[in-house]
Amino acid sequence: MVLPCAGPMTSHASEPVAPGDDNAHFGSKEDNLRWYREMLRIRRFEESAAQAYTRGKISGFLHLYIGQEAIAVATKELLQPHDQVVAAYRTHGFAIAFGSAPGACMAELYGKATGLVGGIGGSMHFFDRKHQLWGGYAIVGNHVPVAAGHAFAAKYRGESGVTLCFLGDGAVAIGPTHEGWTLAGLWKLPIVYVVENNLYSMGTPLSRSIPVEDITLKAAGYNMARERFQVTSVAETKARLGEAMRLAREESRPVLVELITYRFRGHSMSDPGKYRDKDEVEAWRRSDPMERTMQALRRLHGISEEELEAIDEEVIAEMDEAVRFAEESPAPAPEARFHNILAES
Amino acid sequence: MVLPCAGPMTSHASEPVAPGDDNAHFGSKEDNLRWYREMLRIRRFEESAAQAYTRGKISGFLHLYIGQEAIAVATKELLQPHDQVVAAYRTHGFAIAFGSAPGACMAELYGKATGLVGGIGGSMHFFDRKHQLWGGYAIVGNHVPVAAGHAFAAKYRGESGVTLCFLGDGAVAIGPTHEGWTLAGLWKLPIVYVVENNLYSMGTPLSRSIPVEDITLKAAGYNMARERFQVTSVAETKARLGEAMRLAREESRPVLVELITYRFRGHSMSDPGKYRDKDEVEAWRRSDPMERTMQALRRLHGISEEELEAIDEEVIAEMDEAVRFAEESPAPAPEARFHNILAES
Amino acid sequence: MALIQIRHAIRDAIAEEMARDERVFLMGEEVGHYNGAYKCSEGLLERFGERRVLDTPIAETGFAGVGIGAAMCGLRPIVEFMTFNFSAVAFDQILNNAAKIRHMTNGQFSVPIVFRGPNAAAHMLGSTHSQAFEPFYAHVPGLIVIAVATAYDAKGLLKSAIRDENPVVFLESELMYSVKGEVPEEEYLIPIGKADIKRPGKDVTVITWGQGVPVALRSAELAAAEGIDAEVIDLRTLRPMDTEAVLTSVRKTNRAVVLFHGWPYGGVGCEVIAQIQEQAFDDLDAPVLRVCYEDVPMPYAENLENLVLPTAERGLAAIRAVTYRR
Amino acid sequence: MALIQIRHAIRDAIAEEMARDERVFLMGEEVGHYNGAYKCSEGLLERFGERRVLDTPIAETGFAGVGIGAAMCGLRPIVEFMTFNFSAVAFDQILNNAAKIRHMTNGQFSVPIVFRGPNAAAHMLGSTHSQAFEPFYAHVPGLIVIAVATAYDAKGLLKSAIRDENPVVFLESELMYSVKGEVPEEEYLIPIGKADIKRPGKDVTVITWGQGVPVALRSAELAAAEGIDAEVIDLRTLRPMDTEAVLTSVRKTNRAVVLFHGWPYGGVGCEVIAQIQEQAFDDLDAPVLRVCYEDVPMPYAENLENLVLPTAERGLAAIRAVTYRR
Ligand SMILES: Cc1ncc(C[n+]2csc(CCOP(=O)(O)OP(=O)(O)O)c2C)c(N)n1
Ligand SMILES: Cc1ncc(C[n+]2csc(CCOP(=O)(O)OP(=O)(O)O)c2C)c(N)n1
Ligand SMILES: [Mg+2]
Ligand SMILES: [Mg+2]
Repeated sequence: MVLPCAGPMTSHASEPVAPGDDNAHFGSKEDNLRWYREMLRIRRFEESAAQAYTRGKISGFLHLYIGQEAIAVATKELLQPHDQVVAAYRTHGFAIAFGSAPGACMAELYGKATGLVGGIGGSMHFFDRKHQLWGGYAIVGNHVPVAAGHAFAAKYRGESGVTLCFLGDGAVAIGPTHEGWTLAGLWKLPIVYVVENNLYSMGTPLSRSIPVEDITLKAAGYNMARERFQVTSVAETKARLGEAMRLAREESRPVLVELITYRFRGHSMSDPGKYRDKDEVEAWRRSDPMERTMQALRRLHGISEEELEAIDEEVIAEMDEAVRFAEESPAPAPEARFHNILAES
Repeated sequence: MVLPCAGPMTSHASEPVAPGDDNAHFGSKEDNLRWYREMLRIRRFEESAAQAYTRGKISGFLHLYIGQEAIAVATKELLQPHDQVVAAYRTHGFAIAFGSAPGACMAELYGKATGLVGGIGGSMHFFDRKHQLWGGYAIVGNHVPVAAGHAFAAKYRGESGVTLCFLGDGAVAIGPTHEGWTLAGLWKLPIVYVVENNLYSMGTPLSRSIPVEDITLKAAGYNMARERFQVTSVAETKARLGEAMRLAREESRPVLVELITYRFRGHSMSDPGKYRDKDEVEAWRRSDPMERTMQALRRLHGISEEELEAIDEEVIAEMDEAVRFAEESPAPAPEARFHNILAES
Repeated sequence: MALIQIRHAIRDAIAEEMARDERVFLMGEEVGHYNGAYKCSEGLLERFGERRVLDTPIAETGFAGVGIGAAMCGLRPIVEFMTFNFSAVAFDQILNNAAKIRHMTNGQFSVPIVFRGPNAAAHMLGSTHSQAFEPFYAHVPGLIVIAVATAYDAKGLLKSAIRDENPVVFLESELMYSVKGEVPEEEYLIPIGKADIKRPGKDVTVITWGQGVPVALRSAELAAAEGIDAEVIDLRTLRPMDTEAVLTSVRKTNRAVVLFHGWPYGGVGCEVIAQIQEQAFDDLDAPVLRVCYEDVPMPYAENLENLVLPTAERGLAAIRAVTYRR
Repeated sequence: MALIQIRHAIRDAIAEEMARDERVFLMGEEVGHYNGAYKCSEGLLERFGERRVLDTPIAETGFAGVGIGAAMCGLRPIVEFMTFNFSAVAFDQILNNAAKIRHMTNGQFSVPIVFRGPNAAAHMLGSTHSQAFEPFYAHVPGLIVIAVATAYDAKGLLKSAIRDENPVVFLESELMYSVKGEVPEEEYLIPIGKADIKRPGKDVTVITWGQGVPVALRSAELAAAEGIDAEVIDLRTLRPMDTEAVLTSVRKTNRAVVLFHGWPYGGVGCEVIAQIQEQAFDDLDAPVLRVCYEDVPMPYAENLENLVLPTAERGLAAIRAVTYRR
């Protein structure tokens, strides 16, 4: 007898959760203030980058993180010293949240010598080793086994570090992802694979990229633990992602986490985003974690408009300064193109 | 909350089923006689090939199908005219069962002009289009998306054909398999993926190649229907595989079937098989479908030793003739090496 | 003649062949609803429907393999790689299946498929997104490799590629999709395997293809200003190579430069050089020089990228060197 | 000096480096319990245990990627491809990760990894299992590519490769694993990037590597019998190439043949030719000829395979041609 598959495909149209006033989703006043500021820093950084792109100061592909900020902010607070984060090409938010200087990030986008990787990588290849951002990979899925390799090294050495590997919903279909997950499961590596499911890979909705709506249905096939929820607040994301990291760290086993989220801008700056209608984007805006945190600050913690304004002004000033730094930084020296191709032995 | 994965890994040590005298597993006398003869044809072909290899007549890699014959025999009886079978490099059994001339098969192993593919492919690249054996692929897993392409073509044209794609347990870990399954699930292709789980990929037991023991736990992640059982008879294999094919054909959807089976010889002729102990092999010999069919013929249908002997003699004569044909066939003409590289337009 | 962009020449070639032959279909990432990442398939989904214009997931090995399997059944898939950089994850399908199935099956199957998409550097895409893939594919017997540089060639050669019984790797150029060129209103085909003299000349032969073509032509203009008359040969088909066209020119000019987008080591450029020195040894008055990428992964920064890329000035310097001017 | 097989030279190199450096580990299909498909890791699992000798599933992209990720953390993985044919499914990992991570991260990370295994044709394995991969890897900046032909070179170069900070593609030969050669008892290293004169001579230079080496040496013997004194240069490191060694020899002999296992179009052979004609143009008395595979996928049948492969006789014919004998 042929069994029907365990999780039959249901409708693909993910609807945003309308989280209402569930206060449990929020933190203390200090938490919310900090989270709000951090999310805002990312958003303002991205907006500055977008403007610079429009002014022709930045070139190549520029993928913005607007809408997904809560994930990077929650992650930052969960990182322990030996942990590392590996991600794809939508990584500015991680860098900003983890403590990379916004000036160095902006300078990278400008292709300047002072950039995060000396202007060699650009937006798609952010690496900031000391701030625990270990890439920055632009070929979809090819970082998934590499991240398993970091977890492998930790286990090999008996260290306690956990690797967090972020990938897009679009990266689930590709073979290297499958092989990385297979080895992580087989060798019980201390790694958390986080699928940032923002419902689209470029213009392709999930329903046209994989045969199931719930990506964590795949976890069983890799002997991974699993977790899945919509990102509506830093608090909840931190709690649930933290639990996944604890499992990976303490039991040395891989965990698959699917975070349902939304990007408010196009795939990259060159994408007008015609494949989504306004109503859809508007619906998701109502559950924008940053916006909701701001509402919470207002309603739960009595933060005034003026205080919020002041935060924004500080953040804008920081990002203006980052832009100034990038603008004024020198281009890489001509010889730089011959550096770091091979190590000199 | 992090959920434990649906199918936790259990012990990996697959034990052969001891099928007892379950007569339901067998067919009519005619069926069993036919099946027995067909399995024996495959086995004797393989034994002849092994001898020729030992005598230095065959070179390269030679992977024998001894122990798994019931699968090819059941498959043959399920094929409809527009169906096709795609497999890896352990394919002699399919060719013999499907009706390829044993002489042409043997000549291929000898690298002769009269071979199945003119002596160009050898053991690992058997193709016999008109007998529905569409390869013959020697890079593990790279036929899995190709087979999906055959199913795609049938659907594109509105034809009723089903593709059967066989792969080894060792091919489950590799990326192309995942991508082929993803597209088959996404596009609801009429295809049955059959994993011939003979417990080992070369010397590697399943427990060291994927993180789960039940391969069909993966089906949910691809929205495939699933089926899993140990091959102990042609009758049961035919019934259950037939049901999977029906589902693929009538509902145009992919099905994942795991067949637990065993190869009695080494991975290839150069493998002494030191990684398995005698007891294990002996235990599996007791549930050898060919042996069991012979017992059934004796016990259920009263076939005498002499009749069995006579069948064997006929089969051996057929295979001796195949060897003679191969020996006496000419090598390919020197110009053959320039043929079929590009089509002449 | 209509003046159209290369992207539209490509789209028109696909549309005409799809209209002509029910077996032709297009698949790839974003080719349908998005109309193509670089709009080379604009309007095709609307015109031909989801059955024949398929958006794929990001699974290059998967859809390349599906294309190959479908081609074996007699369909004629056009598989778009969003850029050829992403064909690296499908390398085995092209190397071991597309290129070998006819051979391996002793002619029982053919694989009439076209793999197409933009190749080589665009502008500031960094090292993973700026690679020229012809060295990897032109090396392999069983494949046809084409690189186009004009709207006319793109349309005529793509139509031939779609009709060809063999697997074709068809290299386009992101930098050049917007470049316009004249294309006849009536149908035409360009035969595979024929180079084209893009500029006749007598003093030196510049062999080029793909994104190299406009650079080589500018080099030739610069050289003309110095009184050097360069002949620019666009190979168009890289495998099989039109060696005769190259040799004929070199036997006339006695000097050659190979100018292309790609790394220097090995590859198509070196094949051209090996052929020339082997078959026109006594005709050569100077070594054949290469003008191409510097031997480094492509940096992102604009100033560095510009230094790495082949330029008209570097082309001119090589032309001067082989003609012993300065 | 001990006379040992190349497979044991490889095993000893691995064992010595593993004993010396806790960061070194070996992974690949069947390298552990099975002792290696070609027994290049015999006894290593027993000696070093499962932590440092890892059997992998058939997932070349997966374990190449794990190796790269581990190398970035400071470990020193040795990744065995059962044969290099199977590296095609991991091509992107080598091209876009191993080769580029140092560059892409502006030196924040290095990738000290060795990818090793047998390369090129063995005996009657058919088209998918008989390919030479150096053209694909030697083309790529960021990689080091080595091919060895003797036990001495295998041991000394593999040890250097394991200690090197860079990603190394290390090509061995199934046909030659059993070939014995002398290897010193005491430890030694051979520097990467240095060619080796395997036979000195004055009339013609034969440049070769890997499986080509014994063929070239036999060609040289045949030539010697005709009074032609051939110098055989084994490149050993293909990238970076020891161009100086080649040029020095060619400047002396004025004639060259490139003999190797692999397809003709592009690749390492053409790079050698391009370098020679560019840098020793005036020293050349004849075109440089290639002796290699015919430009076809490898057929299985023995007689056909023998026709496709480069032989000592074909080497001799080329030597005669460039020395204008007959
Ligand atoms: C192997 C490969 N194929 C195609 C691309 C082109 N590409 C870049 S991003 C992208 C979409 C990825 O979507 P997803 O993984 O969901 O990430 P998101 O952009 O939503 O963050 C595509 C198709 C690529 N970089 N690599
Ligand atoms: C990509 C790739 N890697 C490695 C190999 C070498 N190889 C050939 S068969 C095999 C084992 C496959 O085992 P399985 O899939 O279980 O099939 P079985 O031999 O048991 O029928 C291996 C490792 C290959 N052919 N292709
Ligand atoms: Mg996405
Ligand atoms: Mg198996």
